[in-house]
Amino acid sequence: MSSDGGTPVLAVNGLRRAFGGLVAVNDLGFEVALGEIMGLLGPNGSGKTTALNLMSGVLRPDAGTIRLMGQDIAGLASYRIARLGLARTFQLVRVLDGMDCRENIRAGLAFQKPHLTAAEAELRIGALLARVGLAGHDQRPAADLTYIDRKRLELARALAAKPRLLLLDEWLAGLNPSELAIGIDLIRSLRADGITIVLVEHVMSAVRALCDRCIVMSSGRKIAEGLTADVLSDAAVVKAYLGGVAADA
Amino acid sequence: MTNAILTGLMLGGMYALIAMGLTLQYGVARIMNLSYGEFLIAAAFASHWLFTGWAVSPFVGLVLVVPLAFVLNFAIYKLLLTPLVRRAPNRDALEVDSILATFGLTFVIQGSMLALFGGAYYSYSFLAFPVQFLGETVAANRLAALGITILLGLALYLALTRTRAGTAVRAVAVDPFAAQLVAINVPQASALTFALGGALVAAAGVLVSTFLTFSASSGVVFTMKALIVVVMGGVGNMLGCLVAGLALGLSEALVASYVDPGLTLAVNFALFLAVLLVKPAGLFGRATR
Amino acid sequence: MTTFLTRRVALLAAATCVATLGLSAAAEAQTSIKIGYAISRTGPNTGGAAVTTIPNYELWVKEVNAGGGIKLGDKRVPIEVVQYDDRSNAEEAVRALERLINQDKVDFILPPWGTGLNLAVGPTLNREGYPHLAATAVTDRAPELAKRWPNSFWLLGTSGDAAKTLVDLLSKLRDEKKIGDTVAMVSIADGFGIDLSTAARPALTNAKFKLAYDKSYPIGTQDLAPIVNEIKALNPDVFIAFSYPPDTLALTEQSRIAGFNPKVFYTGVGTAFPLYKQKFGKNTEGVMGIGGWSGDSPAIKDYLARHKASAANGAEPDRWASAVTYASLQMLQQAIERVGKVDRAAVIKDLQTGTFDTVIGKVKLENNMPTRYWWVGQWQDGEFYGIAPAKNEGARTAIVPKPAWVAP
Amino acid sequence: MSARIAGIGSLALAAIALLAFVPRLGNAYYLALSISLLQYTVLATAWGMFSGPTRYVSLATTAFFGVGAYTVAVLGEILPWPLVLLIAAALGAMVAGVVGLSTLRLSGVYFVIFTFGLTELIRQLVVWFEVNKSRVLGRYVFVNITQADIYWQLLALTAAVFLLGWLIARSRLGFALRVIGEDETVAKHCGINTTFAKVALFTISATIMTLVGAIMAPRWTYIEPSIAFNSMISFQVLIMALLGGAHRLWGPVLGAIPLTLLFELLSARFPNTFTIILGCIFLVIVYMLPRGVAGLFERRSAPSAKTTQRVTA
Repeated sequence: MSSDGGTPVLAVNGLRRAFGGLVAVNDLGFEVALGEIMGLLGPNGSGKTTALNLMSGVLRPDAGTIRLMGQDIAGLASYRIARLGLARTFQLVRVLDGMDCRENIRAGLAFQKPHLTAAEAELRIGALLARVGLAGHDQRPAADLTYIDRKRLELARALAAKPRLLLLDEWLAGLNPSELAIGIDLIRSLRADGITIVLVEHVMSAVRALCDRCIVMSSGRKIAEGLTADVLSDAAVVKAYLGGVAADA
Repeated sequence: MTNAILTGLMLGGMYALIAMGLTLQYGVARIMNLSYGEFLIAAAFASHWLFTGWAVSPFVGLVLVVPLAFVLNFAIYKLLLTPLVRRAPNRDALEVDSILATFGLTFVIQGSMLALFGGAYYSYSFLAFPVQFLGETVAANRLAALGITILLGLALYLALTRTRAGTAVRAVAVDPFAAQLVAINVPQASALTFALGGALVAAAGVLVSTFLTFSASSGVVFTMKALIVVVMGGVGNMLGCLVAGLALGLSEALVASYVDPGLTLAVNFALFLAVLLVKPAGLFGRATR
Repeated sequence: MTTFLTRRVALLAAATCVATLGLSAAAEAQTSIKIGYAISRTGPNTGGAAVTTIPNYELWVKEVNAGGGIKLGDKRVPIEVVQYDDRSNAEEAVRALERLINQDKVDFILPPWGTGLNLAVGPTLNREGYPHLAATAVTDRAPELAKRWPNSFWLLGTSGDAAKTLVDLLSKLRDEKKIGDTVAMVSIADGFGIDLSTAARPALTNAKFKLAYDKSYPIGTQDLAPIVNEIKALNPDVFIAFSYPPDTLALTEQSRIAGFNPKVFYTGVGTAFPLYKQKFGKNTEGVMGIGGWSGDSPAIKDYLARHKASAANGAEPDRWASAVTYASLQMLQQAIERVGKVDRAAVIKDLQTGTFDTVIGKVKLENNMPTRYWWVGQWQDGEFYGIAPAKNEGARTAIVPKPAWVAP
Repeated sequence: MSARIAGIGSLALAAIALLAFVPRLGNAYYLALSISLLQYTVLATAWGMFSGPTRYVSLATTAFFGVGAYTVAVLGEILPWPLVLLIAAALGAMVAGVVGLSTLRLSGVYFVIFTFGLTELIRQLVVWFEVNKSRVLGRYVFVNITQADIYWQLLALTAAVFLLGWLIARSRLGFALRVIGEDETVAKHCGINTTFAKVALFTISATIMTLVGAIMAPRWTYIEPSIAFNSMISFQVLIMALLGGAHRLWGPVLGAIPLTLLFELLSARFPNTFTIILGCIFLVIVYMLPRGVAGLFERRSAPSAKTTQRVTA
């Protein structure tokens, strides 16, 4: 539970979604407070991505509520949720390959209300490029970027919307150690801007470094919740991972 | 009532027969073959030529035409379509390229048939006598075609579900990339499936020629009918093909008998559209793509 | 840049196109008569054009040129042909004609196949003053169109006339107690079928026939069994189908299989096709259909032989519009020869007023339309004879009731 | 930037002004050919406006073209011409709106065949209505519109289409469509109401097609469903647009014009073997121009091979 009172940025309650006979998310509930970075952990297939998809409107929940700043967004169309201040990145990085870097970021802000003037927008795009470390890449086609730069661009696009809540789906996966350090710093700096983050991640060092609290899912259910250090040493959690990713912890 | 249903079943069986080859070609080999109907008509001409010129029964013709079509389609896939498959980065691109290429092929085949046979209508009589079936009088050739359709469908179903090659084909249909990972030779499987589809449409052409009047330019009718059945049933799904074909045939016969023959095709299309609105991936299609 | 580029490409391409055309369209003295036509070699009209129109155009050109050509004054000049494919498309047909007229500068134009296309090219031929001998169009507006476009000649008549003649024949048969008064009628949902059924419906009712069945079916219907079965259950005396070739064959086949054998069995376009005889053989006996010709006339017998000798695969002509088409070409030739030069206005005038000697007998047009048509024919002994109107020369007596179907 | 726009604008105006004189050449064939070129230019461009960015391959061109032509067939002799055009456009937009809302959730070939089925359904319903209710099939249109009038209307429509396309491309809607074409999921998460954007563009594109049908109809005197709803139009337009390159506003035109001329040239030189030669040329083009004709004109700085091919799709 968030300790500082006030409306949580995200409050999920009784969330459920089944595909045929398989219940991918089962009675999931948690809250994320303003400015918090919350880890969403669990082995592959435990329902993390489904949960993200439910929150961001890709899927409709069978039951349950999802409140963003107090407003129920369960079952709303993705674009409405996005306009209410939820942005996300994708497990397999998705940038707009046929466009250059500026255009990619413009896509993130052009459809948010209130609309910016062209000059304001260009200013903000420039700032975002610098922020994620892509300064000077303005006209570069997204398809030509390296893997880490694609990740940076995707993040910049998500940030362009000035989100209140940011869902990062394994954003740090596949980075080499030095890139990882840069990535962790970047995410940490977001918190300073007052962005609340839900982080789905397998890289345990990053989870330790970034997350205030974590919840752990297994077979669609929440099996643990609490402060990061406590959760990661929880016996049930270790068992769920079966020495898999936990070994790298 | 029995009569309308029986007529509908025979018609639906014919639709399913026409569509079976395409569901393989499109569902597995990922080739959106616009020249499909032309292959059907070519087989019909072959059968007509064998029957009227050499008194070869279409059943024997089947044995001659079908393997020939298999080889021909295999060659077409290898020579014409493989370059497209190679250069296409994704399924959408291949779809567009195959539409364009097979559209060109349509002209070539149709033009050749026009040059060989002219534009006139063709028709011949084979097994054109009444038989009693379930207490109703039906045409022997249509009944025979239905029987062969069922046999072909059954054989295909067993081949797809009970053999190694069939399993490989189904794996390619679901996910060519993953199939590659489990050591399936995807290009080979695709080529063979495309050829198999071509063989099936040739069989359909031979059978259909025994009771329908056709001409060198009637191919497009069959292409579109086949596409509708395939899409309605769910791409790449044999059972879907059968169910969709029967549904269309039955609705057509029932509407003709009990409502108004003028509305048969309208009802057909309405049924098709309705199915897609409720199930955007067809009756048996996978929900997401 | 965009628009500019586009135009440049267009102009370039257009220039190339024009250059190519220009070569073939060199002006010349009257050493030949240039005749152009656009015909459906692809698309849905192909079947009709390939049976009825193309072989006759080719036969005629071949025969005329073999005889030295068309006589202009005291010399004969050969026919030179320019032909296009209209792809069964009205827009293509119109454009092809405009091209024949303006680029190829043809002297005369032969019309396309079918009612729709003939109507589509009507205004163009009228504007440019070319004679328009429509031999494959059946429309109720024919008299009106002939007035609107005095250069147009509607040789196949009106659907109203066709329906009326058929009903008159039926009334006569009923008076002779050869048939009862229940009629079942189906029609294809296309211009031809609807025009005819719309005309036949009141005619039948006025003649006190009972219409037991009256429905239409769409083009492309694959199985007509439900219709035949339903009609068979009603047991009518007369079966009328205003159908197109594929359905004509399918309806006949289905009726034979269902054992539906009314006293009068009448089907539409395609009954008079050689394919019909080829497919049904002895079973054609007694089948009535639209069209017909004087099968006993020597001119027709001779025409049939020549057609068979000339056409690809020895194909026979159909027994309706084929002969009319050929006759229209003979009329054109005779009109040109009487005028003696390529004077289209004079040729039109001659067509309006002259008398012509053709394979279908002497033809004299009134208000740009013939006075005699064959509307009902019947297969008798392997030939499709005209039986109505009975006043036509060479009309045979109808065989009623139709003999039973035999096993093939 | 604005100087360039002004330059292009004045060039375009000059071109249109020049083209407006084609009927004055006094050659009915050139006029007819120009009409044909304009017809396919507008249809293919309108097709590309929707299908280019969204990558939905539509076979419904004929449906809208036919609705336009049939509106003229029914109302052409009764109402004044501008009103007829207005009604046609409104009908087209209405049909497109309904169809768009109900079908755009279909993807890939399902959408392709759906649009084909829709065309046939509309045609069958028109036939059924005419047969059973009005009891005429095939209507005569005797309206006082000359070939030159048709040409000028089409020319005006062409200009309007390119202007509209240019404006849309510069608008937020145009940008939204590009994003949708790149990745629809991303588009949604960027706050784009993808359904609205697609339906809006589908409707605009369909309205233009309907107008083409309406403008062309007086050319034929006689209209029946098989003429108005000729499914070859759908195929031809699709092929032209894809061949030209549907990903650019000016791409389809590069397919429409050469193909129209090619058809014309071949049907004249080789009336009997026309189809075979056409097919062969077609195959050659497909293999030689994987990115459409527009690909030949595009800037050399085109990104890596991977992207370039995606754009073609």
